Formats: sequence, structure tokens, C-alpha cells
Amino acid sequence: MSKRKPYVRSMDGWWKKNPYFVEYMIHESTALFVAAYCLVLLVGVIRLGQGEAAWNGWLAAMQSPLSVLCHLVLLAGAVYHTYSWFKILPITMPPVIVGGKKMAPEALTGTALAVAAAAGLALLALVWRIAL
Amino acid sequence: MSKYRTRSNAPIFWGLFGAGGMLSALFVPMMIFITGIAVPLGFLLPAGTMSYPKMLAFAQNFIGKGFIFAIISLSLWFCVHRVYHSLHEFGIHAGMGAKLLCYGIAMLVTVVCAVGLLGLGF
Amino acid sequence: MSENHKIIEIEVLRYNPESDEEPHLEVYKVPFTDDMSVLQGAQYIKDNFDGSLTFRWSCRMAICGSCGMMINGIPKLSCETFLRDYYPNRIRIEALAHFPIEKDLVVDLSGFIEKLEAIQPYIIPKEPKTLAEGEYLQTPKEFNAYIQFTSCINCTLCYAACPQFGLNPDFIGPAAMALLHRYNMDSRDGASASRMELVASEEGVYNCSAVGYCSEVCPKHVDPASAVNINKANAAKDYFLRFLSPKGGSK
Amino acid sequence: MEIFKADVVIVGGGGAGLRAAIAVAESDPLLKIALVSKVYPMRSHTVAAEGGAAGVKKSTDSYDYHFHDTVGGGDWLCEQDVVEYFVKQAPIELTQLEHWGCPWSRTEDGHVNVRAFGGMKIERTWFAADKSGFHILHTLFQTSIKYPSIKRFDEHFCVDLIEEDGRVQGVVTIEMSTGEFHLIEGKSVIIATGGAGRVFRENTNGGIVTGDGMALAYRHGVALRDMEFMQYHPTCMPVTGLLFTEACRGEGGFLVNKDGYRYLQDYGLGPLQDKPKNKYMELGPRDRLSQAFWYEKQKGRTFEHPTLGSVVFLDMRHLGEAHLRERLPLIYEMAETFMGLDPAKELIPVRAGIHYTMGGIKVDAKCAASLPGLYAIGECASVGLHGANRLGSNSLTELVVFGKLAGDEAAKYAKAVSPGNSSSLLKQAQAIEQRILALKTKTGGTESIAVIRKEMAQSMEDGCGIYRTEDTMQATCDKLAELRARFKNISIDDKSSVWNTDWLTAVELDYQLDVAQTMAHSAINRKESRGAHQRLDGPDGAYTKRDDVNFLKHSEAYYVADGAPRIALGDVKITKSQPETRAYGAAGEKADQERKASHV
Ligand SMILES: Cc1cc2nc3c(=O)[nH]c(=O)nc-3n(C[C@H](O)[C@H](O)[C@H](O)COP(=O)(O)OP(=O)(O)OC[C@H]3O[C@@H](n4cnc5c(N)ncnc54)[C@H](O)[C@@H]3O)c2cc1C
Ligand code: SF4
Ligand code: F3S
Ligand code: FES
Repeated sequence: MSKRKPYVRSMDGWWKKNPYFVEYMIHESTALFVAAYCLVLLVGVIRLGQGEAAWNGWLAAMQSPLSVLCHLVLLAGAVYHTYSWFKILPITMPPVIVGGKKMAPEALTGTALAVAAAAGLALLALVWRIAL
Repeated sequence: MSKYRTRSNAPIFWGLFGAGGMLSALFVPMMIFITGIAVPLGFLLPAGTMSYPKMLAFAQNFIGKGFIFAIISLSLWFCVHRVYHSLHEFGIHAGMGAKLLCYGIAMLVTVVCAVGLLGLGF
Repeated sequence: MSENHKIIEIEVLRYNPESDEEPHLEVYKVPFTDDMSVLQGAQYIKDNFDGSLTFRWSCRMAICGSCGMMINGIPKLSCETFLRDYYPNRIRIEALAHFPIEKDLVVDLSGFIEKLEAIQPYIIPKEPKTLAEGEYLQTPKEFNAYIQFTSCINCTLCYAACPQFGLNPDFIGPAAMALLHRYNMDSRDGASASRMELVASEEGVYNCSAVGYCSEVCPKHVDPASAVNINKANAAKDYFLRFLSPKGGSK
Repeated sequence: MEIFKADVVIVGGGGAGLRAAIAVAESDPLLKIALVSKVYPMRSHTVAAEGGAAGVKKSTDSYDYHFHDTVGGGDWLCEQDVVEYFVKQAPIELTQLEHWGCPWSRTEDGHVNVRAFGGMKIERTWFAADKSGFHILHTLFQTSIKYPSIKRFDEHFCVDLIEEDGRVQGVVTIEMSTGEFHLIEGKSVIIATGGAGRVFRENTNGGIVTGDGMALAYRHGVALRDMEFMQYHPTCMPVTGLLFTEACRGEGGFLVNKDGYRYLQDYGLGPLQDKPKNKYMELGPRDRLSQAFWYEKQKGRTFEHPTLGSVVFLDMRHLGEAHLRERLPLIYEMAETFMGLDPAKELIPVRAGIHYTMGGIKVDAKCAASLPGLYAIGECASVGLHGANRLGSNSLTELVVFGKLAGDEAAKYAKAVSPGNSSSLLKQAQAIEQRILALKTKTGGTESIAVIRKEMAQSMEDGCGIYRTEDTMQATCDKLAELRARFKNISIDDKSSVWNTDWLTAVELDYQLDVAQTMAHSAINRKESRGAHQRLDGPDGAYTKRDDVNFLKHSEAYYVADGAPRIALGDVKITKSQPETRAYGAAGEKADQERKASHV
């Protein structure tokens, strides 16, 4: 009879054991911020459908200090989502070959963040144009 | 490992997750800034940026409608996918129930959003 | 060794399946010189304090892949990690995380080996050639497409780094996927379709949540995370292609 | 005891063992193959080989050149028919590796590239950056997975061969994860257990390179041949012994002493060359370069490093970081990690260290040993390829050329003989089990395995180093006899079954002591200087020269129970190259020209 008795360690609390995993959990949690905002937006869509008064009510609610504060928090979460999403881009997308050489991960993340910034600004510009 | 492998149907959810993650990474921060901070505080953007007629027009526009729909529903798919995975990561093996709940929420939001937006007409 | 050598405390997670219910820590005071690796620290303990201390090692030069351990909680090759970098603090060594412990620092690798065997890690030629016809030609571009994924030494540090493997031991995991990808990307090979079944299966790539720590700890810069994640896209393509073309995609 | 009935048993999962396994599987898929290895195959020490594998590739090269380089490099102690077979098979087998996926480095137009290596007239070393052995081993291991008839016994430690009816009929192993014994029956057995460098102190070998298979065959009456020829590699990391491949010099690195002087020009390897020139300076053979190091030390021209000891320097600064990173990435990283220096900017301290076991289990040109059914290949074998000094990059090729040959031969043999009597094989296996278990269970021992091992390694270095004398070799022979006696009184801390490495290390030490004895006794018996065996003594220094009259002979060490080995001399097969003066550098070129002139 074999005397083997392999010991299996528990995974409980694994995400607390390494700073890398803590960061991972934080960046995973940013999805909640994004979702929370999308629900706010969804309410906005519904209110829009209910007519001008309802819409203005929504707009007013958005102006409450608490709401603005919450949005600041959501913004922080969403920005971190953007940052972490593109930070892992070098592993999630096929290698980009530039001039016969694989693009360095930092360069790739940097480029992607620049694109994200540009996309954000384009959106802002668009809204500006609509507003004028 | 079993010799007879079942094909995972994850690509569907993974695809939605990826699209939502990417879209939200590109636009959500600025959207939060505009709708949650700049407009309410009357900061940077002209007054009346999000007035009823303007927003209605935007949401009745084909592209505007599509954009709002994509942001809301795909981000939700992105989020529930992560939450579902996190449950597993925290050692909660809720199995099929949790899966149905998570993706059910995303489905519900998608439907509500679609109905809401379509209701605004074109 | 000179007179004035320093002493470092090495804390070792010990487990003897024949006498212990569970692993426990033991501390040894090891004299060391600046050129001593953690592996040499363990060897010092075995030679001088307790011959029963058990660990795998061979090449001492970071190429055989046998000496991986958790060193202060991080998966590393003990032969290329140096005691001087931890002194004067205590250093803790444990068996690689996520694998069952057989004894002391030795883990059960049979699951990993089965995965390596499952991925068809050999050339299934696209166009068979006889030896008399000489070698296959490979342009620098074709060569560069796969060479990085050939450098895996099977040290399994990436498995010890991957929480998704810890949570689901059936997950095919980073190194095996990197090897699979290595063969798929080789211009001599023509069998990616038949490897797809595994990639797209329940044990396959979708267990990965892009934690990325596997690539972070890989001592050979294989970047297994990218191999896993590129194949998510491949598997998705394959999944949807089935609906589009009658021939496309594997079963 | 668990029993497995194989047709062919292969002990050793390194390059040689894996190649043989594939050959058997391809020759007949119905043959059951047991592949036994004490580590997972990809951990085998083939993994550490850096530089590359030799095989004629360029149109300017020829089999004949490769033949003469090898025979001359081996100081005419090679079996020349074996060398002839080898040089012809080499390119075929290296191409086979390419077909199996080995990522050989390429030229721009997509062909396999070759690099220069010491003692080779033309560039013919196929390389995969500086991880050639790693890639060969992983390619072979992964390819072996394709064959269902190969049943692997990974992490099984082979403790003995089973011999019955005058032929070998199987092996006994310990499954390391359980400590249980297995009987693996086989009609033929191939030993491919690698070298024995670990009997020395400062060496390039992995911890598993303990000469096990040599000792196993030796105890069954098979001769160990040419064991006195231990190769020193001139460029090793001081203290650890880790290797800086010869390719460092093939790519253009220089060797300089403490004054920055390229001292090799003083040792018949000149004149000075700026660019690597085959067979000149840094591209001379290993024995000559190691000997030059020894002389520099005698002359006080080595650098005395406060912690590393006497060293010379490998200078690769002029090659530039980009080239080094491309061609020698592993070396670059090793210098950075293990020595904390940047080879593109700094000199690397190096010295000669033990590297390769030229001798081994005596086999014929078909890899068959004197015990019927037994074959040996790779570094544990002496098929007669390397003679008194192996040329770098010939041994990786040896693994595949003779791995294939032995696989074919063992398959043929297995099909020709009938299975043995299982019950009597089992009885033998059980007796072996009792004997090996006794080593662990006995109590009251006082000697430490680690201490004996260290004393053995030190004594081998002292007595059988680069230069040898009667006195030092005798001291080593005496020391080994003493250690053999003390070994009987060892104590083993670990009495458990699961993964008991304490016990297995003791078994290995037992093997090592046997092998060390064959080396020391063969050495003291060879009263001449040839290749890696260099003496400083003899009446009027007679032993400092090669003596073809008395010693153009192989040494053969035979096992004597509880005593020193008996040394006999055996003939060398000479086909077309008569012994000449071995010359390199300008002198070598001149000799070459004279030889050519005299042939016309
Ligand atoms: C650092 C270094 C660099 C080198 N570079 C080159 C080079 O560039 N070119 C070149 O041609 N040569 C080179 N060599 C030499 C060459 O690599 C070796 O000679 C060759 O790899 C030996 O291969 P092998 O298959 O005989 O043995 P190994 O690869 O050593 O394999 C031995 C096998 O036997 C098994 N084994 C041993 N004992 C037992 C036992 N008791 N029970 C079960 N299994 C056992 C082991 O597990 C292992 O699988 C180099 C050597 C070293 C050390
Ligand atoms: S991918 Fe890297 S970490 Fe993982 S086994 Fe291979 S070499 Fe080790
Ligand atoms: S750590 Fe694991 S989750 Fe994926 S990216 Fe690496 S395999
Ligand atoms: S001992 Fe081989 S990798 Fe560390």
C-alpha cells in the first residue's frame, strides 16, 4: 500500500496573500463602478421616455451634492478600469509587430491609453457641438 | 482530465464581456464626467447641454440610440461576467443559480434599455 | 568558507505524509556567503542539519526547471534566487502553491504532465517531407512567431502563480497553453484545428481571467498569459465560425 | 511488487534515452517500451547543453574533415569505424530533429545555421541560440509523447539490472513518490544514464549526473572503458562550475590572463587572431585550453580573486550587447544573475572545471555491451567516438546518432529472444529490494553521506585533475578505498518511504564511489599523456609524452567485489588515420598541408 498522502492547501483568502492579487481584485471591482453608472444612465433613459418633467427631475437629482460626490467616486473607479483594462492589453491581444519587432508592453499600454484619452475627448467635443 | 471534452459556451459571454470592457474603458470615464459632474455643476459645458429637446433628439437619432444602448447593455454584461467569476474566486460555488442570476440581470437590463430606447421613437 | 560568514534564518514548510497531519514551519540557521542561492541554503540544511529535507533540483543554472519554490510567498527558481537579497531578514520557503504537497518542498506534478501530454506537443506536419529532402525552411518572421513560446522549462511557477488554476486544478493552465500555442504557431505544423477541441473545452482557456501573474513570475519570459489569451480569441472565432461555414471550426 | 512486462527497457530519459525510445517505437509499434528516468525527462542534464551539435552542413565541409577533426581531437584513441559511421549519420539525425520541431537558429534565407566550435576545421555546429541541449531535449521529449507504445516511468530510480540465462532481462526501480519497488521485465535493456562528472568537485554537471548506469553495468561484469579521460572545460564559472559555452569563443570571445594578455598564443595555438579562426587560439580543443590555464596559474599569471580563487577572463566586450543577446542570451543572463556583471561591458572571471566523461560502458560499434541484451548510449557509454578528448558539440550529435542505432538494435534483439521466466526474475527482484532496503533500515551508522561525498570529490580533483602524478593519483586511490570502507557505516536520517531522497542519495554515492575508483585506477595505470590525461612524471618525464607503443590502447576497468578494479588494455580500431602529432594553430595548419602533400 502506498504511503502517499498528498496535502492540498486551502485557497481561502488567496487574494489577500499577494499584493499582485489585491491589485487584481481592485481592478476587477471597477466593473461595479461602471455598472452602477450604467444603471444611473438607464434610469435617465427611462425618465427621458416619461416626458420633459420626468427628465428634468432626473437632471435635478443629478445636481444634488451627494450625486456629484458619488459620480466623482464612480469616475475614479471608471478611470482605474480604463487604466487596468489597457494595462493587461499586452497579454490579452495578439502581439503587435512594428518594424519586424514585437511592440514593448509599456508602449502598447501607452498607445492604448492615448487612444482612450482621444476617444474621451472626441466624445466631449461631440457633446459640445450638439450643445451649441 | 476527461478524455471526452465538452465544448465551453464561454465565447458568447466572453465576447460580450470583452466588448463591454473595451467600450466602457474608452468612453465611460468621460460620460461620467459629462453627465455626473460637468453638466450638473454647469462646468465647462454650455448651459442646457442636456436639455430635454437635445437629449430626446440625441436618443432618437439612430447613432445616439445605438451608442447609449451599447454602453449600458455591454457594460452590464462586462460587469456581471466579472462578478460571476469573482464569486468563484471567493470560493462561492453557487453554480448554475448564480450564473442565471448574474447573466439574468444583464439580460434584464438589456431588454429594459432596448424597450426604453425604442419607446423614444426615431 | 571564511570565518566571518553571516547567518541567515531559513524557515521551511515541512511535511512528512507518514507522520504529519498537516505541514508546519521549521527554522534553520544557515551560514552563508554572498554567492549562495536559496537552493544552496536548502542543500546546506540537508547536508548538515536534517537529511530528510526533500526538494527537487539538478542543473543549478535555471534551465532544468526542477527547483521551483515559494520564496517569501512568490514562486521562484531557488537556484537563481540569492540568500543575500533577503538577509538580514528571515526567508521562508514553501512548496509551490496550488499543487498538492507530496513531501516538504516536493509537489505532485502528475496533473501538469498529463496536461502537457494532452495538447499534442509535437509537429503534425502540414506538408510531410522526407529526411532526404532536407530541412524545412523558416523565414525570420516564421521563426519569430513561435520561438518565444519554446523557451518554457516546465518549472510550473506560472501554475503556482495562477489563482484560477488553484481554484480549478483541471484548468489546462498557462505553460501547457504556451506549449500548445508554440506548436500552433510553428510554420511546420498543421494541426491547430485538432488542438482546438482542448483550447475551447471546459478545461480550456476560458478559465483564465487574465490575472497575468503567470507571465510576471515566468523566469524565461515565455509570457504564457498572452498565449492563453490569444487563444481565447481563437476559440471564440472557432466557436462562431461553426455557424457561418459548414467546414469551419472543430466539433 | 508491481511488475511491468516490456520488450525494451530504457534507463535514462535524456537525449540519448528519448531518441532510442522513439527509434524502438518507430521500428515496431507493437513493441512495448518502458522508459525509466529518475527525473522527469525534460530535467535530464542534456537540458544544460548550450553550444550545439556537430554535423556536416556547409558545402565547403566534408565527412572526411569531420572524421579527422574528431580522431585527431581524440588523440587517436577513437574507434575509427565508429567515427566514420557517426559523421555520415550526423546530418541526417540533426535534420530529423529539425523535422520534429527543434528550433535550430536560422540564416536569413531560412536554412539551418552553423557556428564555429573548438577543434573543428569548418563551422559545423548546429545550434539553437545557446540553449541547444534544452531545445533538443524538449523536442525529443515532446515528440516521444506521440508514441503510445512508450510507457514512461518518470521519477523512478533504477537500482539494479536483472540478469538471467546469461542475458539481461529487466531492471528494478524505486518509484520515488511511494518508495515502492517495481520489476520492469525487458528482453533488452538500454542504459542511457548520462555522465559522472559529479564525482569531481567543481563541475558543470547537474546534481543527477552521478554515473548510476555505469556502476550498474560495471557490477554486472561489463567493462568501463577509458574512464581516466575526464574533460575539463576551460571556461567555467568559478566555485559553482556553471558553464560558459564554447560558443562564447566560437562567436569571437577572447581568453586573457590577469595582464589582459591572450595567453593561448604561448601554448602552440597561435599566432594571434582577431577574428575567430578554426583550430587557432580560443578555438583550440578543450584539453589544450584547460592545460594552458593550468600553466598560467603555475606562472602566477592568473588573477587571484579574493573569493573566487585563481581565474582568467573571458572577454566578450567587443562583440556588443545586441550580438550577445541574440546569439548567447542564456550566457548573458547567467552572467547577470549569477555573477552580477554585464558581459558586454565587463570581463567574466572563468577557470577550467570538470565537464564531460569521455569514458563509459564499453560497447561495440552497434552499442551492444558484453552482456547480451544490454546496450548503452550517450555519455554513460564508450562507443569509442571521443577517444582521449571529446570535441565540443560531438556529444549532442552522439545522443541522436547512437540513440537511434541502439533503439533499432535493441528492438531487433527483443524480437529475436523469448521472454524470461517471470517467477525467477521476481525472486531476483525481491532479493534486490531487500538489499537496497537494508541500506535505509539499518541502524547505528555514524558516517555522513554528505561528508563522504565531499571528500570523494575533493580527492578526485586533487589526484585526477588537469595534470596528474603517480603520487597524487595513488593518494586518491587510497582515499577512495578508505571511503568505500567508510560507506558501509553510513547513517541515513530519513527512514520514510515517500520521496526519500536521503536514501536515494546514498545509493547514488555508492555508484559514484565505484565510478571514481575506475577513473583513478585507470589513470594511474596509464603511463603516458594523451588528450585529457596529462602526467607530469615518469623517469626523465617519460610519462609527459604520448606513448603509442604501449598505450595506443583503451583502458578497461573490471569490477572486483570489495576491491579495486582490475585494469586491462584493449585494442583501438584504426581504419584510415594513423597517429600523428596533434597540432593546432599555425603548426596544425602546416601539418595539414604536409599530410596533403604526402598523399599526392
Ligand atoms: C553544461 C553542459 C553543456 C554542454 N554543452 C554541450 C554542447 O554544447 N554540445 C555537445 O555536444 N555536448 C554538450 N554537453 C554534453 C552533453 O550535453 C551530454 O553529454 C549529453 O547531454 C548527455 O546526454 P545523455 O542522454 O547521455 O544523459 P543525460 O541527459 O544526463 O540523461 C541521463 C538520464 O538518465 C537518467 N538516470 C540517471 N540515473 C538513473 C537511475 N539510477 N535511474 C533512472 N534514471 C536514471 C536521468 O534521469 C536522465 O534522464 C554539455 C554538457 C554540460 C554539462
Ligand atoms: S511558462 Fe514560464 S513559468 Fe510557466 S512553466 Fe514555462 S518557464 Fe515556467
Ligand atoms: S495567472 Fe492565470 S488567470 Fe490567466 S493570465 Fe495567467 S493563466
Ligand atoms: S536547479 Fe535546475 S532550474 Fe534550478
